[in-house]
Amino acid sequence: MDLAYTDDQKAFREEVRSWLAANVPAEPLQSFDTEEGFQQHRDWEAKLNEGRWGMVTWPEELGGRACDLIQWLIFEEEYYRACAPLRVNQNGIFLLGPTLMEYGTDEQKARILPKMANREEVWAQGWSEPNAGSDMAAIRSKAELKGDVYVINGQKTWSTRAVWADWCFGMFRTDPESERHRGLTFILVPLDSPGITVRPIPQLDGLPGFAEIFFDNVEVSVDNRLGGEGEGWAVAMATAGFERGLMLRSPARFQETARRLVELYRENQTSADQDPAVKEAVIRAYLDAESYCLTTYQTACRINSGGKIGAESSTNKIFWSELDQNMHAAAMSILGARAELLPHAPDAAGVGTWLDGWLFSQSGPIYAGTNEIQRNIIAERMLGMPR
Amino acid sequence: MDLAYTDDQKAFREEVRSWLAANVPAEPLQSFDTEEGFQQHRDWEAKLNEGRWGMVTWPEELGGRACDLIQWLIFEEEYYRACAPLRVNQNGIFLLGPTLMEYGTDEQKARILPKMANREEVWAQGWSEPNAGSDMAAIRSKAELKGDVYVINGQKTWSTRAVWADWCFGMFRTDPESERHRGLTFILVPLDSPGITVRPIPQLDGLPGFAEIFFDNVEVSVDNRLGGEGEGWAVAMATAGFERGLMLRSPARFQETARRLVELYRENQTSADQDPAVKEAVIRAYLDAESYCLTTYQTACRINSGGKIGAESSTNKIFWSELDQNMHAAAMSILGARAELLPHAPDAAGVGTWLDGWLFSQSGPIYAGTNEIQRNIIAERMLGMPR
Amino acid sequence: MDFTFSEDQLLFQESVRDFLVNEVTPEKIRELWDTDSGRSDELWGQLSELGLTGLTVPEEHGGLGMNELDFILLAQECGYVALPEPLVHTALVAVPTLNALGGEVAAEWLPKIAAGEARVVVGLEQNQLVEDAHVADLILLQQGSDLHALTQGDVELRHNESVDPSRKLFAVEIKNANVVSIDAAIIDGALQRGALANAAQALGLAQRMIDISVQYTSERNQFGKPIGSFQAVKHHMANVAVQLEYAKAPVHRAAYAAANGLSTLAQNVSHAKLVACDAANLAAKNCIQVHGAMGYTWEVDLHIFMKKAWALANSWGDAGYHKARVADVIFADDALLGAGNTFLN
Amino acid sequence: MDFTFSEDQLLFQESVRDFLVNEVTPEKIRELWDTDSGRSDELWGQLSELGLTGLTVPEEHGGLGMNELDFILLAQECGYVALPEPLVHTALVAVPTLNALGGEVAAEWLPKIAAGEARVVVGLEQNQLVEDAHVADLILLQQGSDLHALTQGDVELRHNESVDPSRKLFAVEIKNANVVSIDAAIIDGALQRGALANAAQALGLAQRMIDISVQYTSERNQFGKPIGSFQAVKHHMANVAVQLEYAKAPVHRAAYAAANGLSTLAQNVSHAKLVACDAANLAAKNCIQVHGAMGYTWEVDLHIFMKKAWALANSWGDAGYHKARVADVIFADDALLGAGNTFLN
Repeated sequence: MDLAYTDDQKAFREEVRSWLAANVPAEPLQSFDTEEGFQQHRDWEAKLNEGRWGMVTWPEELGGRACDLIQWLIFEEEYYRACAPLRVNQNGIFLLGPTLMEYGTDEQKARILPKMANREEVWAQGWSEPNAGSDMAAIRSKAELKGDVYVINGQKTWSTRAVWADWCFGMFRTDPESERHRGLTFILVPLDSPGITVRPIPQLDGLPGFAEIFFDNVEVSVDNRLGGEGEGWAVAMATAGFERGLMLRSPARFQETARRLVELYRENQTSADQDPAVKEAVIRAYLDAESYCLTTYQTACRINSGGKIGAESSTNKIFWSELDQNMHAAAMSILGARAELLPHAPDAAGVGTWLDGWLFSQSGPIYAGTNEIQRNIIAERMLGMPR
Repeated sequence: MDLAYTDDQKAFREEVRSWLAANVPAEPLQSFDTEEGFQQHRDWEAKLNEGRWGMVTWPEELGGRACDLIQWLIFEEEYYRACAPLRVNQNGIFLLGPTLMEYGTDEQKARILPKMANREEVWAQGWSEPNAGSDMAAIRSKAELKGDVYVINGQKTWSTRAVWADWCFGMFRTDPESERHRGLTFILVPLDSPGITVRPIPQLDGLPGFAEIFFDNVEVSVDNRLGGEGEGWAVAMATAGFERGLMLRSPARFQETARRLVELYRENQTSADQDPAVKEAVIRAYLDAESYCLTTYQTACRINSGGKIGAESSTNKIFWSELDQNMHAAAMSILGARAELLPHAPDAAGVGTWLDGWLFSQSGPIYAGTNEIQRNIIAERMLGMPR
Repeated sequence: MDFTFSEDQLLFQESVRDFLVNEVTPEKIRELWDTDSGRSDELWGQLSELGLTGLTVPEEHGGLGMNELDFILLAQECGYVALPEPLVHTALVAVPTLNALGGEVAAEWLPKIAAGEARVVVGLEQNQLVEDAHVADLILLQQGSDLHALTQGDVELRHNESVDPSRKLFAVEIKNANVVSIDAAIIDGALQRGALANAAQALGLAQRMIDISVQYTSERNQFGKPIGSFQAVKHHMANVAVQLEYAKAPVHRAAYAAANGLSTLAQNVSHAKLVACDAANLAAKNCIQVHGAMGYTWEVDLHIFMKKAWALANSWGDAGYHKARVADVIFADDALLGAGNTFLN
Repeated sequence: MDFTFSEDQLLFQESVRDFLVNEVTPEKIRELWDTDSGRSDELWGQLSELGLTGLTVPEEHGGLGMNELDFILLAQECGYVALPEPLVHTALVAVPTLNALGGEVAAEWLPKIAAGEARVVVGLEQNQLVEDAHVADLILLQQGSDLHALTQGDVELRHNESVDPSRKLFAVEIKNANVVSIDAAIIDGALQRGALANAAQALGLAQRMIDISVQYTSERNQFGKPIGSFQAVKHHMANVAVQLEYAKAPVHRAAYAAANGLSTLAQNVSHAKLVACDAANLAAKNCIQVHGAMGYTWEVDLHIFMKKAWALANSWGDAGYHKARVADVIFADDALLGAGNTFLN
């Protein structure tokens, strides 16, 4: 065990830090759930890509830097410290990208990855359906192979970024006789295909963060099938695997929230200390964010040295989502009567982005498998309790 | 609504207070889970009975005072303020007694109640069996009617007070063909009957607070059947009803614990305030104990004026048991390194009875129907959620 | 000792509930979001016809002369539908304050309130942004130790948008001062009633979120059965039910203390607001969870009530303010704690 | 950056676990409850033969010259079986303290420890009651700013019974003083290692309580199926598993900080002890709950581990002490918080 960074790692951190210092927009971008903000974030992805900072874990020939998980964690630490923009194409870069490298044909990689990297094509995910949420194996949307095209009918929902994205990926039932996990195929669909209707779904803040996608005899070339027909479930599981999860939920995000929470507490200490639960929550926030970081580093090191990650990865989702909710709840308590104000309200001094964060934190325990589902998985697969 | 006590109620309080002041033993009695302590508590019951304070809610002809629930709450408030001894015969007085008055024959009332009142006969309950805990309808102990006696075979467990008690009551399966709630009969059994073996079960503190009772062809006169044959479940439900529960868990107990917790906090404030969670817990303890008292009074008034109490009574068990556990956990935190010491330890200054209370509080969420069972009941019967 | 409500009080609650549930639907609330004021004179008129605006106004001023206790169950119902009108604000906060002020200002405004011709709101330092100031005919505003009585002509309003589209908050700048009192007790009395109003509405909001969620989880199927049949979902809801069950009596006791001017009013109200708003916050947390992604959407009604619950918990004194009030009482040397001290003997 | 343990460290952990699970069974622990000392020289001898007593003793004193990090996984295993011997106390607290003291006292006692001939314990003001003082050949005792090195002849012991029958606590009165240091850093270093020792054992205790409960709930049937198949029971256990999973790395980091003398040792240890003991306390709470009435009995083994978990949480600095240490760090003006500051760069 050696908990010091190597010289290379330190140098890498310096390189990331200086590039970000020089390139991160001074003004925060608008929300990428607005049309203009989406374009701003698309442009930022292009800039990242020019500096080869877009997908640092990708191989060099694809514009990446072949970073290992530790470098990735360092990159993220600097990225969040620099308050750099959110990643509008994360569904593509972090979820689909690595899956393509694993399951895609050379033709698919050559056709899809470069445009994903240079932000020409932004990706949405199409996992859920109205009756297949926590129970993803209940997918009903059909894809029928006719000659060299799949004809898709059905509906997806909770499709993040779909309102302005160019493509979506998801699972479709190609064997009408099949049930549950079998007979599903992983297909990539251009969102400008005839027969597609995208209905934005406004979320708690009123912005269309996700959408429903309706498929009415949508024809998609068989070239857009990822993996074999009927092998969709395996591909999807890889896409949702731990390393991918780590990409999306790096500890830096929560450590920066904890840091801002400590600042907020100190700025308002007199009033905040009237409620002893607040100081308790602030101390917990710091400890838990640290625990999350330490545990992630330990897991990343185990994976780097060839280790495998098991069902304990389900603890990850529960831990960060509850931490995020608790930190924002504490901030709301500190802000008191100001907590409900929108950031642009004239008397909203000092409220920062806490309200947006609080609203967003409500989704953490829900999406990507509710925490109830995660607890079932932990009990049954990690602890071996009876089903 | 009138939240002032009537003159009668005030006078009643005064009467209780002065009698207790004159009669409560100066030295706390030993635990009634010891043989000597059991006898001490038995004697105390006799003294209470002499003053007609043993069963104030019983009718006057039975040595009670026909108190309503408000008077009962007042009596309990004074009883706990005076640190009077625990009620060793509570299974008899509060659970079986009222049930006898409702379902017993005149012969049974005349035979059983006076001896219960004058402490000659202390009662144990025999609800659970090794495989009928949360699932009480799974009772298997049999009682076979032969002539005018029931021949009982089987086993009961978690039988509180059974080690030194004189009688026990419980449900037995009189119809061997029957299943679940049907075919059960409520029978009273003298614990000195031939064929009975009582095995003490030491609890967390090492004392035999409950016991297993083994029945080997135990013959019990049919006179000891309470209610009709096969009607045991209805009788048992009445015995476990809300008013009974209220008898056992009057708010005064928890308000006095909250008061002592506030004192303990103030005595140790400097060290206690190092942990902000402690002050938060102490404030909560006071508020929740008050809420419990207020809600109980409101329910009692509704019942007094003819109202019925529904499934919301299941919220009662959860609320007091978690409150009790939280209050004692807070006390353990305040005591810090002293918390683990037994009261008689030479350097245990100031630990009082908190450790015993902490151990006992562990049983609250478990006995009389685990809190998980209570939550199911609340969801299904009170909220009407699907089974 | 009688902790029950009268037949009349319960019957009136029922009739008001029926009216509100039928008239103030989520659809109606969403319609009002798209209007300039977000308020409806028509609705205010209906509330007045029901006698609600004049309920707490003394009879000599044309009201029904009832008190905070008579109104408390109605305030719960207003919370149940998230009523987007300053009815609770006017009847439970402004009217008692005007009563306490007495004199001209009371004589002028109480009859108008009773007649349904005036909405009156109160703004205190604990509540610097005044809800519904834009539709208020009279604003009672604290500034330091002064309490001003101001009409629209006397003030300049600055709108502050809330996460709850139904809440209309305004910073109020005084152009023409009009001090009507420097009595701290009157200001404190107004704060107590504002906190009491939030507590009562929080009870209604919590109940509404439970009802919405029980219905949703009974209809929504996953893994071949209603999600409401899963024990984890049941226990989320049961935990809310327990909190709510034990928050009611404290609110009713606080209303009784206000109606009878008990010396324990401040601590009773702080107790009530803390536990009622905790129940509503827990309801919000657990109810969005059992809704899954649907709960995170704008189109599902849950957020109408969830956002109001969040806002009420932090207005008219936040948790810290009320905990400090409780702490001052229970940690005092002469504190009356323990069994037998819950009610004044 | 390498946060993994070496093959050797993991292999040694395995062999020690095998030995402890086979030798230090609940039955063995219950037997020792009935003995005068509650300790076993035979067991101590076996631990010594395994090289455990000498593990952290420098080679020049006949030990293996390993450090706190090498021992931390073994301390977890000692917690897993609730080892009723001062092995962790001696190897993880006393030995580093003797190393820091150096000189005669170290030269005299370290070889004895390595040879399995001496149990050495430490008593500080945070821990005035000294565990296992009755079987200790040497007691390092803080009094004010003095650190004494005392043998049984120098002291009078007053036994204090703990709720955990395996814990033997003693108040120590000094008859013959023998100050060996007045260096506050040495005393503080001992406290850090005592807290670290508790944190590591708490991890083992939590895991043991989980294992016991998973087995019990898989075998115990109610309503016609194993109670472990009920979602409420599963989620109780899953919540413990989550807490435990995220408490491990902080403990390992704290051990690394101790082994490498990092300036962040104090805050790292306080962090580790807080989260590890929280995990063990939650395990105790949820595991007794899923055991139902069985968990409340003396005959079921759960309480052996539950009571130890309670005790460890409050010794070597309770939660308040360690939270205050953390607060001092994170609320300081020059605090290094946020991303990228977890490891010293």
